[in-house]
Amino acid sequence: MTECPECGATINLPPGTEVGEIITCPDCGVELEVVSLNPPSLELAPQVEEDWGE
Amino acid sequence: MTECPECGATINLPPGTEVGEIITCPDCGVELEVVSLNPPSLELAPQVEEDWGE
Amino acid sequence: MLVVKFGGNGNLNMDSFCADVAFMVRNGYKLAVVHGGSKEMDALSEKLGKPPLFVTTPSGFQSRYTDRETLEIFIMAVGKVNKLLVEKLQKLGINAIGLSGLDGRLIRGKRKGVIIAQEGEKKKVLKGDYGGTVEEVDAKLLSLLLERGYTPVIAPLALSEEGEALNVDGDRVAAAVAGALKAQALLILTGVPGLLRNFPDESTLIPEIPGEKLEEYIELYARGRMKKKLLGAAEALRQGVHLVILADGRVENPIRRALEGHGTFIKQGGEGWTTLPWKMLTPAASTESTP
Amino acid sequence: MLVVKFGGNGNLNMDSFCADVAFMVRNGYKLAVVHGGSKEMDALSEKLGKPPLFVTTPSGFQSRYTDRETLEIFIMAVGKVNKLLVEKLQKLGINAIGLSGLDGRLIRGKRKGVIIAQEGEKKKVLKGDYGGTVEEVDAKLLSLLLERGYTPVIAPLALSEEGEALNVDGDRVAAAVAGALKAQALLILTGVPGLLRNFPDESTLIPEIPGEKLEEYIELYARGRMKKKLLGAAEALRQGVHLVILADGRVENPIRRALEGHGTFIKQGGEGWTTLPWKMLTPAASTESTP
Repeated sequence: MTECPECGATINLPPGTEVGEIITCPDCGVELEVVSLNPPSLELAPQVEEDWGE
Repeated sequence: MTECPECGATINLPPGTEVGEIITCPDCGVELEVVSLNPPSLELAPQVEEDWGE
Repeated sequence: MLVVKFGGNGNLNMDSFCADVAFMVRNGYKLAVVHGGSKEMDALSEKLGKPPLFVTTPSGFQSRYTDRETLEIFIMAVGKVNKLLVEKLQKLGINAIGLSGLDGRLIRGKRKGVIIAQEGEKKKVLKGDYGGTVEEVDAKLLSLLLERGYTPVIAPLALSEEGEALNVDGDRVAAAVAGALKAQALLILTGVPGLLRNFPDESTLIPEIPGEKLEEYIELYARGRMKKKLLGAAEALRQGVHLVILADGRVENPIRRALEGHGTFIKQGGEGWTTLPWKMLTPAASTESTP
Repeated sequence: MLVVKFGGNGNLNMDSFCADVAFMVRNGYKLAVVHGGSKEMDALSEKLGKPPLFVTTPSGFQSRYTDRETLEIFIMAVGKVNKLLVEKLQKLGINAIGLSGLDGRLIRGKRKGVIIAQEGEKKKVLKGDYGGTVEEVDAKLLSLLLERGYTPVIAPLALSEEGEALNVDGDRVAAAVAGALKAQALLILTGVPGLLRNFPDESTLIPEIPGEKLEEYIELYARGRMKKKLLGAAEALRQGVHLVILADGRVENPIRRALEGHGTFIKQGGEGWTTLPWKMLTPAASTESTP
C-alpha cells in the first residue's frame, strides 16, 4: 500500500508489479513509476519525448 | 630430396620439417625457406630487417 | 557538396560504395560520408556475450537499450566500420579522415538517459541509457577539413552536455551534417531501392515525394527503420537541404545510380524534375558556399 | 609543444592522466597524446576467441603476429582506448580530437608482411603479417589542428604504401610525432618509475642518461618492452627532440611529476641539469615554431 505522490490517493500495488514499471493512478490518472517494492514507493514517471533514436 | 636454389646442392629435408621453416643449406650456408613439403621445394628465406615493432 | 549515409545494416556493398565515393571525389565533388554500425554491433555484442537488447517504445519504435557496457561495444563496432571505410578509401587514393561526434566536439547530442519500454501490456522505465538525439553538428570543423581536400567519414557517436559519449542514429547524424553544411543533396543508401508503396514489393517504388507531402507518406507507407530514415529526411529538409534521395546501397555505383534518378527523390518545393544527373550537381561547390 | 605517450599496458591510471593533460592544456601548453592498446587488445582477443599470438624474433624481441583478423580486433581495441581518452578529455573541457594513423594519412608505415619467429631451435617464416614500422608522420595535419586549439589523441595505426592498415608500435609513433612536431620533450609514461638499473627494484632508478650514451644503457639495462621504449627515445633524439623522459604513469599528476624530475631524463647534448620544472617549459610554443 502506498500513496500517489500527485493526489495522495492510496494505491495498492498488484502482485507481479516490477520495479521500474509504469502504472497509472486510479484516481488522478497521472503516470507513476514504481521506484521500489518494499517498502512500495512511487514517483511521477519521467516524461520522455517520443523518440526514434538508434 | 630437393636442391638449394642458390648453389644447387641436393638437400634432404629431415622428417618433422614444417612448411615455413627456415633451414640453412649445408653447402653454401644460405638461409632457405621450406615453401612446400610434397613436392619438397625451397626458396631463399626473406630478409627481414631486425624489427622490434609491436 | 553531397552528404551520403552508408547504412549500418542490410547487405550493403562497402567496396562498390567506396569505389563510387572515390569516383565522385576524383571528379571534383566534395563529399562527406556518414555511416551506421548496427550489423557490426549486433555481431560483436553476440560474440562478447552481451546480446543486444532492443526495446519497443509505446509508439512502436524499436530502440537499442544502450547501457554503459553496450555503449563501449558500440564504440568498438562503429570504430571498426569507420576505419575500414577510411582504409578502403585511402587505398583508392582518397584522403579520407575518420571522425566520431566526440572528436573535436563534432556532434553535440542530448542524452535520453531514460527509455520507456513496452513489455506486453506493461510499460517499463529503463534508466542509464546512453542513447541520444542529435542536437548540433560543427560545420566549422568539417569545412576546415573539406577545404583542405579531406573526405570526412563520420561515425554515429555524439557528445552530451555533460561530456559523455552517446549512441545516436546514423540517419539523423546524416541529416544534421547535410543541414550544417548546406549540402545540395543528402543521399541515404539502404538495403532497398527506396520507399516502397507496399514493402517488400520492389516494383512499388515511389519515385518522388514533394517535401510538403512527406509527413503524409511517412504515415501511409513507412515502417520501422525506413520510418527513421524518412524522419531524418524531413529533418534535413527543415534544415534547408533541398533534396534527399533514398536509394539502393547494394548495387554497383550506388551514388551515381541514385543521382541519375534510381530511388525516391524527396524535394523541397517539389518542382517537376525527377532526375538529377550527377553531372548537373556542381562539382566542387566552391568553398565560399561551404559555411 | 609536448608529446606524451600513454602506455597501452600496465595499470596506468587513465583518469589522473587525463586530469593532468587537462591541467597542462588549460595552462597554455600544446600537447599531443599518443596511446597504445595492448592491454585492451589482449582482453578483447581472448573474449573473441582469438588469443593473441606472440612470437619471439631470433634476436629476442617479442612481436604480436597480426594477421588480418587480428588487425581488425586491434583496430577495435585501440579505437576504444582512443575514444575513451577523447571522452574523458572532453568531459574536462579539453577539445580532444581522436585520430589513427589512417585518418588523413597521418602516419605512413611500412608493412613487414613477414615475421621470422623462433620456435625452440626452429626458425619459422610467418607471412601475411599486418605489423609495420613507422616511416613518417604528417606534421601539417597535426599543426593544423593544434593551432586551432584541438588536442590530438593518436592511436597506433599506420597506412602502408599499398593503402593497408598496419599495427605499429605506440612508442615509435610517439617518437615520430615528437620528431615531426619538433617537440620540446617526449614523455613516455609507463608502469615503472623509469629505467631501472636492476628491474624490478624501483630504488635503482637511473635519473639521467646523456643522449650519446643511450645505446650503451640500452645494452646494459633494457629488457623487453622497456627496450622498445628506449629505442623509441633514441629515434626521437635522432629526429631532433632534445629531451625524452621515461616516467611513471601510475601516479597522480604523472606529467607534472615527470617534468619536475621524477623519471629517467634522456637528453641530447647532456648538459648538467636534471629537472625541467614544467613551468620552465615555454607554455604554448608559439605557433610559428610549430612546423
